[in-house]
Amino acid sequence: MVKLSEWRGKEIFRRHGVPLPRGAVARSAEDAEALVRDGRVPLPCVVKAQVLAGGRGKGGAVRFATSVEEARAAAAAILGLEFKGEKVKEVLLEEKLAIGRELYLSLTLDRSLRLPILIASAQGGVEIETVEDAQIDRQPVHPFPGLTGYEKRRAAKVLGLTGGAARALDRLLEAVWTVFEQEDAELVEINPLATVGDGLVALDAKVIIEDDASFRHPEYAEIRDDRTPLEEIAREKEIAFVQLDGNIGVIANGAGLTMATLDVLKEFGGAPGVFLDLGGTDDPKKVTEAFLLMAEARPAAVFLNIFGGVTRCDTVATGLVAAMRQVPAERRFPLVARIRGNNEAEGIAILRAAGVTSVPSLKESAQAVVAAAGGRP
Amino acid sequence: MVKLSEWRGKEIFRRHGVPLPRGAVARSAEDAEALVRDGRVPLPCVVKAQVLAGGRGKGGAVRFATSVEEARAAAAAILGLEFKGEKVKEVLLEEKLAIGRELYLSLTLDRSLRLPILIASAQGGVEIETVEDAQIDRQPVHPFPGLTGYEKRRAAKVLGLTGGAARALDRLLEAVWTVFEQEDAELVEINPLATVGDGLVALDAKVIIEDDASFRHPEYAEIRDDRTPLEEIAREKEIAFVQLDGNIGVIANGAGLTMATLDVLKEFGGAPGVFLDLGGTDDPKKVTEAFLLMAEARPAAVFLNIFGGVTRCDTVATGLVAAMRQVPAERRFPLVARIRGNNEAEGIAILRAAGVTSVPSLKESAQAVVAAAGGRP
Amino acid sequence: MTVLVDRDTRVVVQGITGHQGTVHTRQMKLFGTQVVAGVTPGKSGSEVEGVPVFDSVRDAVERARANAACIFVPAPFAKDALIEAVDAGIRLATVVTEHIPFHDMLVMYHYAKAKGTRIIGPNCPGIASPGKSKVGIIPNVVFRPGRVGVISRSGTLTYEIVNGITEHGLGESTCIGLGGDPVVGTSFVDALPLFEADPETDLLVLVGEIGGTAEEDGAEYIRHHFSKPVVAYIAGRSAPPGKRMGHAGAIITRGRGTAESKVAALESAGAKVARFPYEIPDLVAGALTEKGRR
Amino acid sequence: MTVLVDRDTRVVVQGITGHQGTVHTRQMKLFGTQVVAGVTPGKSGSEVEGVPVFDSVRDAVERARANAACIFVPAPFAKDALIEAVDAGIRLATVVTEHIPFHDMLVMYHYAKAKGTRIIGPNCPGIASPGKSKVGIIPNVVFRPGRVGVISRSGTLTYEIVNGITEHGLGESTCIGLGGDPVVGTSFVDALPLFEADPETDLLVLVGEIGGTAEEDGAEYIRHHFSKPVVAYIAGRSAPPGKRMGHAGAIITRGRGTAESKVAALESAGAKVARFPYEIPDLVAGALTEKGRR
Repeated sequence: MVKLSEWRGKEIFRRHGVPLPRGAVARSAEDAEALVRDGRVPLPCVVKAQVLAGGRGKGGAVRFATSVEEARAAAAAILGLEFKGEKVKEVLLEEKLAIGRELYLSLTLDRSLRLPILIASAQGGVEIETVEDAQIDRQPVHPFPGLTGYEKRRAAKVLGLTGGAARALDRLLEAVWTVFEQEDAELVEINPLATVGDGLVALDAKVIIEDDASFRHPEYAEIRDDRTPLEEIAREKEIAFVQLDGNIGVIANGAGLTMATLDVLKEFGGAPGVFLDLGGTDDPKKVTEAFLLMAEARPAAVFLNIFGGVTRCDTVATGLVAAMRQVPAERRFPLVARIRGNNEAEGIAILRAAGVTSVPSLKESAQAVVAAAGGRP
Repeated sequence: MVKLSEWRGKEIFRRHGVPLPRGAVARSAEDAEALVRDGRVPLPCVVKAQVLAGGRGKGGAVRFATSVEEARAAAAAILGLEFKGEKVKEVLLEEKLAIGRELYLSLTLDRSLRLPILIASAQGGVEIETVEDAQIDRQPVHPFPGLTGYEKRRAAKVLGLTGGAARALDRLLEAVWTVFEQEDAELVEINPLATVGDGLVALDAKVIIEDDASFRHPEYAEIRDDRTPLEEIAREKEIAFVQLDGNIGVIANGAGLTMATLDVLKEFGGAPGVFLDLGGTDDPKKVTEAFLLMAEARPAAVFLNIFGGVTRCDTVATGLVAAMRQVPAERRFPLVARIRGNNEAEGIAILRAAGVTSVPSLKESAQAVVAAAGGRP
Repeated sequence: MTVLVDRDTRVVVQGITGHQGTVHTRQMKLFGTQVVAGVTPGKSGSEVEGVPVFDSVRDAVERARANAACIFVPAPFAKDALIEAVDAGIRLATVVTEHIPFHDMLVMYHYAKAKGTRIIGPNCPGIASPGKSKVGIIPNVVFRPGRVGVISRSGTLTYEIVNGITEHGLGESTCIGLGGDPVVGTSFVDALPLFEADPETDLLVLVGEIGGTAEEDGAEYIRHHFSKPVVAYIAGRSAPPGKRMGHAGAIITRGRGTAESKVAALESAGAKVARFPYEIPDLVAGALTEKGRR
Repeated sequence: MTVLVDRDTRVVVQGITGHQGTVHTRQMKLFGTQVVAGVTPGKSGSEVEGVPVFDSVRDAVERARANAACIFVPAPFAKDALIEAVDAGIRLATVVTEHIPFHDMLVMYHYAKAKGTRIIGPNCPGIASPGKSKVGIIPNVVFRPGRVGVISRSGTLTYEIVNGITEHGLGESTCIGLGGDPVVGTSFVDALPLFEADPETDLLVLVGEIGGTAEEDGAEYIRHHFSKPVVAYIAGRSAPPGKRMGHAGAIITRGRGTAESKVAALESAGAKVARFPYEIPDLVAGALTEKGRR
């Protein structure tokens, strides 16, 4: 999941013909001043923090400017902010348009229908979660014919657009559909979509690109997500790694087993601090890397819960033992292991030779690791 | 059906990335000379008549040149030709490549399967009709997923391409598929498709665009087809009009009824000279125009055979009577009318008032018109 | 229901406010068809020939319980109209519109097929079952209820032939004009099983024309799966090779697709093939007498 | 056949010469599966684990009479591989490959559906019916033939749970690992009728996880159409809202899609819901005893 910042989303919009306010990005107050001074951003303008979290307006991360000086000051103020834990490094400056109504439009996936779904509401400019359901229209779109005329007409009706504005919506919807399909988006959201005279303008852009399609989109590889530094390293090593608030590290394989492990730990008073999903590897080196990464996170105790399938128990045991030799003494932590499934006997033997006992019961092993981490925190 | 000349087909190929020899079009020997002299067409080169008929090589409409002078002479010679009834107005000059094998590739519609079909043969460079069936591979392509990898691999195998040439084929097939879909083609044919080193080059291009898609392709509106002048006028007036070899003019409505009428005329010794399909009009003016166009073709007699459906009998009768008044005396011809179906009684009454009797039997009316045209010609 | 339509068929006319849509709404109603709704975007609330107009097919289905569509919208919008009908749950759609690009029709056909909607057409007269219902544009006057089924790729030639059968004192069970475009929703092969299963059809008249191989495919089906007598006619025996005879369905292609190959295929499948349209009624009457059905 | 596979299932392994393909060909054969062909373009003529390799699925179908596919090819080529299988006439395809873009899977799903091919997966363990056949990667060791059906969105958690059932002295009729991706070929709602109709299944274990609404949809089906006892488990009750738990199927969305909403839906549909995986065997045994089936 690659969440694009507003300006990156708008770059994509521009390429596909979604109408936008004139604007540009600045990374310093000087840049911002220059953009307004040389007319690339007309006045009056709006200056917006480029952060992924919502609620920028209320949070002081959006300001208005009617002069070069005000634009510079607004940029300077916003570039100093830390907004919901995220340091603001970029601002987007855009002309302030005389807008009419604020609408909502998005395309995303409906998993149950297995179809893209076009969501429209005349109640734009607020978080869509706060709009009552009857005010939100949902239309599935089949990828074979793509977006059709009747779907566009229905959207226009829902949004209260006629004449030139309805024709503008037609073109905009085609462009948004193209963005969704060609950019492998999970979400394309325009909120607000504003009426400006007889036309439409996307005032905001929220685009989320699917990770799994990255082989088609090398251009998104460099865009950072909202990951912690350790999560970023894990991503590079292709290890699923998530940091939580507790002190127990969990290494498991498969999302379902990982979640079940967390559920059991919590039941016995444990607080998971990191979880690390080995997935379906059968390379001992990857297990070693994962284990060393876990050591970096300084857990109070680690629970290794593996059910061998594609990942064989002996592979995990081998990788684990290799990693244990590399962890410096000051970073050592208590380890509770439970390995079951394919090549279980071989794995248990390898662990035993390294002094680790595998506890076959999930319940007992979970209780053991909670105790090792110091009980209920 | 818009049949594109080779160079127009290649323009489309170029736009979509199908690899081509370097070349350019000339409309005079001087142009041809200039193209070679300034290097836009490298030597040695081939000079090809831009006509729609096949068999140019054997017919002297393709020549080779190794110098500027030869190129000029070849162009001059070809531009003077009348090839299979078509005056040569343009020649295509192209670099002569060191080609390896000559292959065949095309995309067209399989009506029974209701799917596009990819046709490939390693026996290229000859008319595909002369290649034995076992040497021709046919693969249906579904428009939803489009051309897939396994289909491309099969085509490569059939064409005997591996390595870099197979990869070149992958790209070429993608491009050809895009031409077929985006240009609303009925046929995209490359014969020969030549291997040149490790790559592929389309030495010829045959592209036929579907008429019915012209609303999406205004760019093809100006390209003339292989129509006679009267057929061209008919096309502008949206009347289906075909010139044959006989002397009886046939006006009917609907392709099936028109063909059945010709079959019956022929049975009784008549020779249809023009047929004109009114289609589903119910505008008397269009009937008048059609009738006047028929008069231009100077038929010995005219058979009007209408079965009223969308086209009502009274509409036809009204239009016909109006036209008869406009035809000058020296162009008058015997007319046999048969009008049946919707508003038959009204139509017959209108004709009778103008002195024309409708003969209800198809057999008898056909016999009457053959007699009026002077019997078996 | 015998073949596709019956008295419970509830038609929505897409493009009802256009000239053709209005004329044929009236004709369908005169035939006895239940035309329950029309659709023209932006015209909801109005009426055409006493039929309420809606903005969308979904509305027509939800509010007027339409279950069949008759599409008259212009070619550039026909694909959208058909997909709208399919998505609204319509399972029988007659597409009268002509000049639809075949690339559009490929999408229409395969989408409709996946969703279980049958298309008749495009560029077709549609379907009529005298005494029951008509979805399309075949002139009402040519019909009389009876036991002869008719399937045809032609338009007016179909009217001519049905009229001949009726004038001969016979009548029709159901007549389907399939349309002559390169890609049709329902071909001979698709229509034949419907008539085989129809207890109201004693004999089938098959009207083909040169171009394509739909008649040869149909003959193959008849040979193996069709038990009722078949009388056939192929238009275009005298057409010169390579000349277009009015639409793309009438290009003569080499080998199969000629009048000769079609006639031969049908005859070898046991059909009686008329040489001219006016021979059909006698052949039909003869075959029925032979079967003891007249 | 009981549920989708049986002793007549003849598997073609697409991507057989890759590491995973080779390993699991061997495992499937050890399970008793008839693995009759492998496909790797350009490798025809070779053998893997005694299985002949072909260049195309069409060859595998024509020459080795394969009727089911197990797909291991890398994600960028998985769409092509599935469409190849569908076009070759394969009607059951397990897609093991992970990280297939959901836009590709949308095409795969709707194309396969239109052609009548059932997809299991992607990113899934596949299907196993002990004593009959396995198409996929579930470890052989966890199974014993029996009368408990299992459907699950998870991978290893499924193995864990099946293993628990087996260690408890019970056995499995058929187990399907559906995969946890945003778009799956077979969901709970699609799989439930198969087990309802299966005479060899007495009870069903349903293993879900947070994210999506597949469990809620399944519960709705169970309430109205499923007559056998159901034991369920939902993983992820302790997951913090908004954090990704390893794959896109595990994003917590507001309202429906939470562990609470899934548990509530299943309980109100009559399922017994385990709080932890190790509670499942006792619940299964209890429900079977109650039904007089053990």
